[in-house]
Amino acid sequence: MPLTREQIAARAAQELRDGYYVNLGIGMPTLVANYVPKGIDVIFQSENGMLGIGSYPTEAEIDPDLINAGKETVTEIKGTSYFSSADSFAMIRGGHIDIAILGAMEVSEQGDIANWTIPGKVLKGMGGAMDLVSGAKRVIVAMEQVARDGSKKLLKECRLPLTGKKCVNTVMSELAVIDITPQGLLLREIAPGVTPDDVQKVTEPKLRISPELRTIKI
Amino acid sequence: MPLTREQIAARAAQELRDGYYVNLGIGMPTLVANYVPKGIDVIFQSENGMLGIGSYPTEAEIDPDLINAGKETVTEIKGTSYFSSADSFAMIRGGHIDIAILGAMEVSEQGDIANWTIPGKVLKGMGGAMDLVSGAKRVIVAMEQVARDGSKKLLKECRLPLTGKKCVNTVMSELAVIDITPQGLLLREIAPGVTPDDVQKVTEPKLRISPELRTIKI
Amino acid sequence: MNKVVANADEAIRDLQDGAVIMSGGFGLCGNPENLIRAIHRKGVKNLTIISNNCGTTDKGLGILLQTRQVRKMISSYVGENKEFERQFLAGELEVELNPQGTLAERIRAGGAGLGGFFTPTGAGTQIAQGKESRVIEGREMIFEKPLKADYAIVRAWKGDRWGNLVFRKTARNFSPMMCTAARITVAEVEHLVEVGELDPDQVHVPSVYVNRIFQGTSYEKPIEKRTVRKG
Amino acid sequence: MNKVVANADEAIRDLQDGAVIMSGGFGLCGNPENLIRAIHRKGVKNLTIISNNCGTTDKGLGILLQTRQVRKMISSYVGENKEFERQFLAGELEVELNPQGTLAERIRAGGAGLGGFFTPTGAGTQIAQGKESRVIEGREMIFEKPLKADYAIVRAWKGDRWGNLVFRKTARNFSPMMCTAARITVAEVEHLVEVGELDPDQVHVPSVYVNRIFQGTSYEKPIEKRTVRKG
Repeated sequence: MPLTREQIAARAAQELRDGYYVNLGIGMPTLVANYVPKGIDVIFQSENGMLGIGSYPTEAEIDPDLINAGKETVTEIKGTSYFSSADSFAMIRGGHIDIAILGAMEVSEQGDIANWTIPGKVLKGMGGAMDLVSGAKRVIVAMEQVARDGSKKLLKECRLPLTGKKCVNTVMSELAVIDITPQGLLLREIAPGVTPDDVQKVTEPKLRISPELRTIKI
Repeated sequence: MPLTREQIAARAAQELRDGYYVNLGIGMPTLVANYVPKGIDVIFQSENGMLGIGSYPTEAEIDPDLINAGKETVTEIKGTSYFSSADSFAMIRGGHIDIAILGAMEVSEQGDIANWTIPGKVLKGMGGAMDLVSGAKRVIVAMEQVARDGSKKLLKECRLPLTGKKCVNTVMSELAVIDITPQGLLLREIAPGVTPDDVQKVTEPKLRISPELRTIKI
Repeated sequence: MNKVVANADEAIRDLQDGAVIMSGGFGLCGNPENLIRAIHRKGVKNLTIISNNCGTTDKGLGILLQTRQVRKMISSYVGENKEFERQFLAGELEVELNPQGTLAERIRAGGAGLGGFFTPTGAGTQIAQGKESRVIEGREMIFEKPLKADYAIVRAWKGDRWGNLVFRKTARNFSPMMCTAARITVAEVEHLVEVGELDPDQVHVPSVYVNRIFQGTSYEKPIEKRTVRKG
Repeated sequence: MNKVVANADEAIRDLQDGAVIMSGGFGLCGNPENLIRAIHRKGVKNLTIISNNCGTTDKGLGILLQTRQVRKMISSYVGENKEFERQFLAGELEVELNPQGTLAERIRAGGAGLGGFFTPTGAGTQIAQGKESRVIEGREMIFEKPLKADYAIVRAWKGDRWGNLVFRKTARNFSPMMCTAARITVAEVEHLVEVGELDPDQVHVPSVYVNRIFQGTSYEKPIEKRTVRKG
């Protein structure tokens, strides 16, 4: 059975280790914060200038000077620090963030990612996405395998304008955990009741199957 | 009569205006702080990361964490701020310092300056001198006209390794105030009892004499 | 030394048509609300605005779009603004998009006297088009140029009469760099204090960068996404 | 998450011959005294030290010269040290001089993931020799490359157990950038505090940059030029 969005987030959270500094993109990746394994300290960075994001505030705690990069009101934790945008992206670009978990519209088997614009549609801008994909030590994409229009999202080459080249390390979808390796896509884990063939059907490039292929456990 | 070192510093201090941010080099330029005109606020920067240098401390006030770029113990004033070396030189390089007053071994009529090394002598390093001469809005050199060995210091071309090219605006010596202009050296002020010819004798390039030549007043 | 002015209108008294203005703020957080309102009142036109975003349809910098005062935006993210979209699609508004970190770093470079820098961000994307690129230590990098402005407008939490500034939480964002990169920097502060009241170790923007300062009034501090948990 | 180590010796347990080390401090101000002593005790050799100065003949980093542990210095000013001079003239010590602002900016670039930058500092001087140069907006500028290190050693005033650091007065100098540019950053602090005790708006180095932290002891804090006025 394919994973739910919550389950994809929970699987992604299994990659977190004690002492990791992590940046979560908006949408599904934000849910990852709810599944941090017990007993470890994981510190979330927000590219608008904050390290150590807490939970959403109560009504009484709301502070308009305290938002995350998605412009949501948040809180601080013990150990939080604030800094300027230049310092924040020095941190990101300089390789100090252990993992960035992001959504994507397309990912290629080379690890290229497209997640910032669709030509002819509304102009929004890339925000911090290009910096994050090129700067984080490890980039995990959490996304569904197929777009709403039925088209595949894991491709031989991205068709949309790129956010970054050769930067995605792993894709986590409702069906599988797939590593991007120099030899192409490697199917490492698979959702319960799903076959490698099911995954291949919604994946454009040829999947290699890991000899240690295992079932995703949440 | 030639000016004393204290008088050269006092003359240089006449260039200071209310609200100026100023960096003083070690040696004679340090004395300029003693002659700030009454009633104005001049803020001294120290390139090791301080804006708003106060006087030397009393014995009781000495703080090893509070020194100027010459490694002398100093104090802070109301309105002082501290910052990192990168931020300090961003301030200097970015043209935010109104005047730098420095000593020099040689200055050329193009405004080149040499004040950091003598080949074959002790290796010391340029410290912040290259940044200061290229970054300050205005560079004033306070120096004597002639070196201890009798050689001229205001030259057609510097012979020593340069600290910076085309960066000195004005030279203040024991004999004169000389502007460096696109047309060469312009004698603007002269010490009491000194003639333009006296200045020319110790100056290698040809001096032009300002139509408004006046006597230095301290 | 007196940098204190009475209000936002006096602070931008010499602002003219065609000026390049950097504005601090991330979305509607940390906006110089008094100064944006004063620019709106003054009605100057053909402005180039450098700011991470362009407010929302009716808040923040968005109000300058309504009155068609903006010719060009240099930003990283301009969603959440219908009027922006309309003017852009109609060819009435020029837009230059920069990756957010590149935008921040270009402003810092402008203030720090650097001639530009190589960054891996955007290499191999359409952001790299027309830019010099080279491989440095095995990574493709592109050359980005410094940004400067005629005016920077920022809002700080506290500021003293010399212009030393302290920001609060994520309202800091782009403001510290912008203060360094403009010919005239104007700071509105929530609390104007006497010189000597701020801890020198904890000043975010040293006074040298601020030309004019005043205490702002009537802060609205709108919230874009009011996300709450149960108390 | 536990970054706290017992002492300086434990903090540099894996330091090896040939390592590149950045050391905070300006002259003898802000030196990581415990860590310098531990490197001295450990006796590792062929070190490359990146630091604005090299201490004095018998203080600060100077003690590592006495024991011939240093192969190369990358600095801006190395006066005040007779042993340094002797080793340099004898060809025993390699020296790379950088303008102070260029040194600071190269370290920042290393930590910030930039590939290098153009600066006007040093253009037309011997510092420019062998470096790419170009005219940018009418000024000659030279290209400078980022600096990185295996270890950064710094001393802060306060630090919490996660590694958030606060510096005091001019003891800050190069330390914040160095923390960002090393594979392993070790901070010794005068006051080790609990997580949550530092004001988040006033942290100079966020915890992400610090790998190991401990409370230093026996600070000597020598003064190079004791200048006083009458009280």
